[in-house]
Amino acid sequence: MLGEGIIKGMVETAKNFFGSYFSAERLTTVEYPEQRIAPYEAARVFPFLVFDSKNHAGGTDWESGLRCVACQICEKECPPKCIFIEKSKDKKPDALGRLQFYPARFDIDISVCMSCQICVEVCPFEAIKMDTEFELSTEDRFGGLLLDRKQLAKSNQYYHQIHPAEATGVDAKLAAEKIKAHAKVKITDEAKTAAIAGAGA
Amino acid sequence: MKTVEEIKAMIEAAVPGAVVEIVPNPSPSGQHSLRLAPECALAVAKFLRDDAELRLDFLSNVTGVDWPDSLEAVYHLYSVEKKHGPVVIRMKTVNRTDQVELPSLTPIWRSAEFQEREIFDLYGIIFTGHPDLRRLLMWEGFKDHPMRRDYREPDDYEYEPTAHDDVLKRAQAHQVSATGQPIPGQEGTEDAA
Amino acid sequence: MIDTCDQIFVLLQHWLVSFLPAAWQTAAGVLLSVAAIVCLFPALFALTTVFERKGLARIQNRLGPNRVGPFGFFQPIADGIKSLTKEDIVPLSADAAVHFLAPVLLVVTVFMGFAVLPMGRNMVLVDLDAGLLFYFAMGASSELAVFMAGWSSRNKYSLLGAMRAVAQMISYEVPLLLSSVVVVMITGSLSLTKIVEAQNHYTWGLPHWYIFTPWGFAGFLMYAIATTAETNRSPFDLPEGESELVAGYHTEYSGFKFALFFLGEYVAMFSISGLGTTLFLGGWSAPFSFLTWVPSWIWFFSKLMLSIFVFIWMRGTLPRLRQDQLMNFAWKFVLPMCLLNLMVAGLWRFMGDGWLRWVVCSAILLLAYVGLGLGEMRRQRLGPRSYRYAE
Amino acid sequence: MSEMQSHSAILADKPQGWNRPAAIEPQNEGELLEVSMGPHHPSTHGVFRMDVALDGERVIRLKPVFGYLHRNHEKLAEGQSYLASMPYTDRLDYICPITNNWAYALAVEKLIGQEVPERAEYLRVILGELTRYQNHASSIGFLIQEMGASGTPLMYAFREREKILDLFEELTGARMMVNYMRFGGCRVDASPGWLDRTRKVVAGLSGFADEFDQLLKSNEILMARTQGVGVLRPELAVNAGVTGPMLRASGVNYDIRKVDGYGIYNRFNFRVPLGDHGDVYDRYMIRMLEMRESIEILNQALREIQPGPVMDPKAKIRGLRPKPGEAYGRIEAPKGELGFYLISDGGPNPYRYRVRPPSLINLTVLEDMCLGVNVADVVLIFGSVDIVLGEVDR
Repeated sequence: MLGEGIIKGMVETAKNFFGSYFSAERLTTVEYPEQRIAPYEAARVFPFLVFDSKNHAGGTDWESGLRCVACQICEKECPPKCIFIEKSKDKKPDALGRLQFYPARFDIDISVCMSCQICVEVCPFEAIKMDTEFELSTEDRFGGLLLDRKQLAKSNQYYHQIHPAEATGVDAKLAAEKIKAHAKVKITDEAKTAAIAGAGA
Repeated sequence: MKTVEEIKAMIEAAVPGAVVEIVPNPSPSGQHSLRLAPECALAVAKFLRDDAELRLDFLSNVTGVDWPDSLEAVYHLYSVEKKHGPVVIRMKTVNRTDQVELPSLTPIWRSAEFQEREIFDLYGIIFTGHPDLRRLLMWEGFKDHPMRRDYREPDDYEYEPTAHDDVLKRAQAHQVSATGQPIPGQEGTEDAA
Repeated sequence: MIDTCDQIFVLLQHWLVSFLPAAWQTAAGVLLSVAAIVCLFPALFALTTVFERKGLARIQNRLGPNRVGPFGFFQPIADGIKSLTKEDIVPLSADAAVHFLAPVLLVVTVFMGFAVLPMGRNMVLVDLDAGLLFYFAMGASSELAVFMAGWSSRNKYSLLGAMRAVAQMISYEVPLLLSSVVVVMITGSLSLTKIVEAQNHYTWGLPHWYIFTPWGFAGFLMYAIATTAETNRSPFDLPEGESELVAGYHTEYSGFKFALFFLGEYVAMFSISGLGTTLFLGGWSAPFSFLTWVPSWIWFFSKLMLSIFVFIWMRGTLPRLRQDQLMNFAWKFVLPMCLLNLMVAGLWRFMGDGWLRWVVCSAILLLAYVGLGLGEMRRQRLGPRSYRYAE
Repeated sequence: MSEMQSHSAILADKPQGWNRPAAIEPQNEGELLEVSMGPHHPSTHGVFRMDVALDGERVIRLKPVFGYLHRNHEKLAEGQSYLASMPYTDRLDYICPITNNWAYALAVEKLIGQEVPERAEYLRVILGELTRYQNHASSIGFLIQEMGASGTPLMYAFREREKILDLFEELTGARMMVNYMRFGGCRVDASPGWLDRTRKVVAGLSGFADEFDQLLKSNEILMARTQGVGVLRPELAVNAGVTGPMLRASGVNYDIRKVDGYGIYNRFNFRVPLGDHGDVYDRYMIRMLEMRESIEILNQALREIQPGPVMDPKAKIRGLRPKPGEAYGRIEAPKGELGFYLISDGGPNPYRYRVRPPSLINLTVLEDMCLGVNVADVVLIFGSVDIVLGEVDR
């Protein structure tokens, strides 16, 4: 009434005016290119393909280390259909030494991708994970935003870097699977050698 | 809250000549519905709204459904005053092509106004008695009804680099027919590699 | 030394002019002053835009422009280059001649007002006897420019904005004049130099500014309200209310013409604040007698910038009124208060010295303010409300 | 409640067409000024258009035009699995993605009869109320912005929203497109550290509400602009399906959190504020008061939350094939009743997927409220409806 509401408001804005010089609570701006906030561990931007370099002598040999076996579940589940996979004709040994298909072509169109993480959730092989890199603008709208499998492949170490807790859990799970698989392989190998031996005999 | 059987009995007692059929819903939600004959729907709706016991004064949701043999409009009713619901009523058209009229319930519940317009727009059900039946989401002059299951998307959507298979073929064909030029970067080279 | 500082611009002008033959000296002196004004105020405008943007930003807990130059202070240069190089679009159906003339007319009339403003001791371009009258005559003609802009654009939003602007500016012209008349009544002169001189006295070290009298304070408040409306500043920025009219009367202006509108608006703000300073805040006189050694023009410009700051502050806080409320406010509140203030000023004049006139005048004005305000709020059924809860 | 009963009694013998907007006669001679406000008008919250006919500055006719952001969300959902629609629901009302997730998850859970673990319910309530708080704060900010306050309240609201979005990001990985809920729980669990940070943010929220009140509540200009403007009668509000704060501002006591008690809302102690005038000021104040009630709920939920699983281990994420049937699930989203209606034919994709968008249906009465008012009030009334075009056009 009678202008005191206006004066109250003016006092409030004055408080904020001076407050913004003294209180970090009020002035929350982060001046982006110079200042950055570290991304949260849960942050997700676009997917990438994990490869295990540890298990291979090369270390940088992304192609043979890819965990992806081209099962195409993510392609089917992807809501905006931004993943395109072509299955290989031949098979290669995977990290566990089993013969698997591999993706002859694995494209993600990040101009279509909506960072929903569903591909990560549905992947049974822990092969696709979310990156935290977000500065991906290019001048080429068509080619530059269509990432092929070489651009998508990132090492497991990188995965550990950006999502440490999650990656550790994944590693433990894979290791457990590996032990199980090895046990199985051993059994089958033994059976095989026995069979071979049997055949030889 | 009354069961659908009770409501059916109430309707039949109150509205002479009303044809009501119970449509059971086998899902765990247990929201069974009442199918009304279009001729009596307006009278039944008025009864449902004004009846002292039911007082379904709030029409929450109107949905169009495209069944293989007919189109359907589903109405979810609640009562703001008695705080119960939902009562689901539905109406079916005779077929999907030429006899697609249903009575509009907008005179009873104003909230049907935009939703029935939307169904008219996307499904092509003609609501007779609607005060302002125009397309809602598509533009005027648009042909066809996009939510129908046999709707075929036009080929002239914006080109996306990951288009593949038949989508890519259609996009390429459209691009060539429209501009005489193939789509840049997708002339088939990458596919070959 | 103090005098030299105080009169530095006057001396500089005399010195420069003295190089010319005597017959040309008057004309050259005027030209020089005009040039000074025409350079100074756009420069001040540039500075103010930065201050406004930074101030508003701080009010809103942001940083504001800080990329161009140190602390973003070269921002207006970038803005200027941008508006100069932008395409000048004239709508096809617009009246091209009027469309072109409108911003020019606005800027010219706005600058004319500075002719009679005393910006320091002896620093006035033309010391007209009827300076105040001349000022208001010039100020009123800027309405024409605004209407020309809105009309010639052939845009519905522009037209609505222009109609609003004209209605608003004409309505507030009346309280603006009436609130200034009290000063003329007391001073007995229309000359702005004389008005300042009349305020340049001190009692116990405190100045005799008119704002420190009941009628002067009321007059100043009314004047401030009227100027805000007259310059189309928030909360009276309806003619360009961007939330409903896109940009009001200058919707169809781009490039440098738009910049001219922008310039005109700000320079009008300076000039009308300068007039308010002259009328109520003692013009170039110092706020305390022991500060009289500070050059007079510094005081004038500090007071000017202070009022600009208040403009910015209000803009950062207040939402805008509606057209009919704005008119109601002008005719049913500000105008009666102004008229009453005229009577109070007369009373003040004839009651002679003494404490009684202070009490009587303040009481009348305060009662009228509360009565009118409450009456208006009640008539429109406005007020705080209480709410019920359902469990 | 007395008001409600009386309105229902009136309703029965209303004349035909009582719920249609009343025609307004122009006062001036001559042509009407036809203005197309939008789709690129500064205050239409995106790409909304109103065909307005003005007599002077008085609105004689107003027809909303939709569809500029139409992407046929429902059709997309019918072409993909139940799970794949979840991230799309984020994009309906992109100011409050959490509640969209919740409504969809609730509908699917009803369809398949899925139970949700208690901790997940608590997390849903916490996130949902945070969403409500930030939605109301920014919608008030937008409203005052449309009144011409150079965005100051909006920036304050965004300052606060920032803190809430930071919490969302830390938990879900994204600030707005959270994609957080699943059928039978939530995607990830909240760490104790997250809950502590949330408690800290919630402790600061009421201070912000006080600041907002200080800035706006008693401002005379705001009162003059909003009181008595855009009045919506309760009987029309109910009949036109208006929900959310807008309905309660008209004095109708209908909050789905209370009525349905979905999730675990009946465990919390909170009140439903009601307005008596149904004008823009009431809508603004109801939002303010609901923000304070949200803080109450948040405090209770953050106190009571217990450790436990956030996902039903039996819940199926991929390859969900509900039995044939249908379900309508609804929640009290910040903007009103958000419902999802799903029909399953037993396949992996929904046969019919329908969103009941509160933003669109609340706009039904826009014309009724706007006829006869000044054009400046149109943007105000429109702002007080609080819509998001992503949800209106879907």
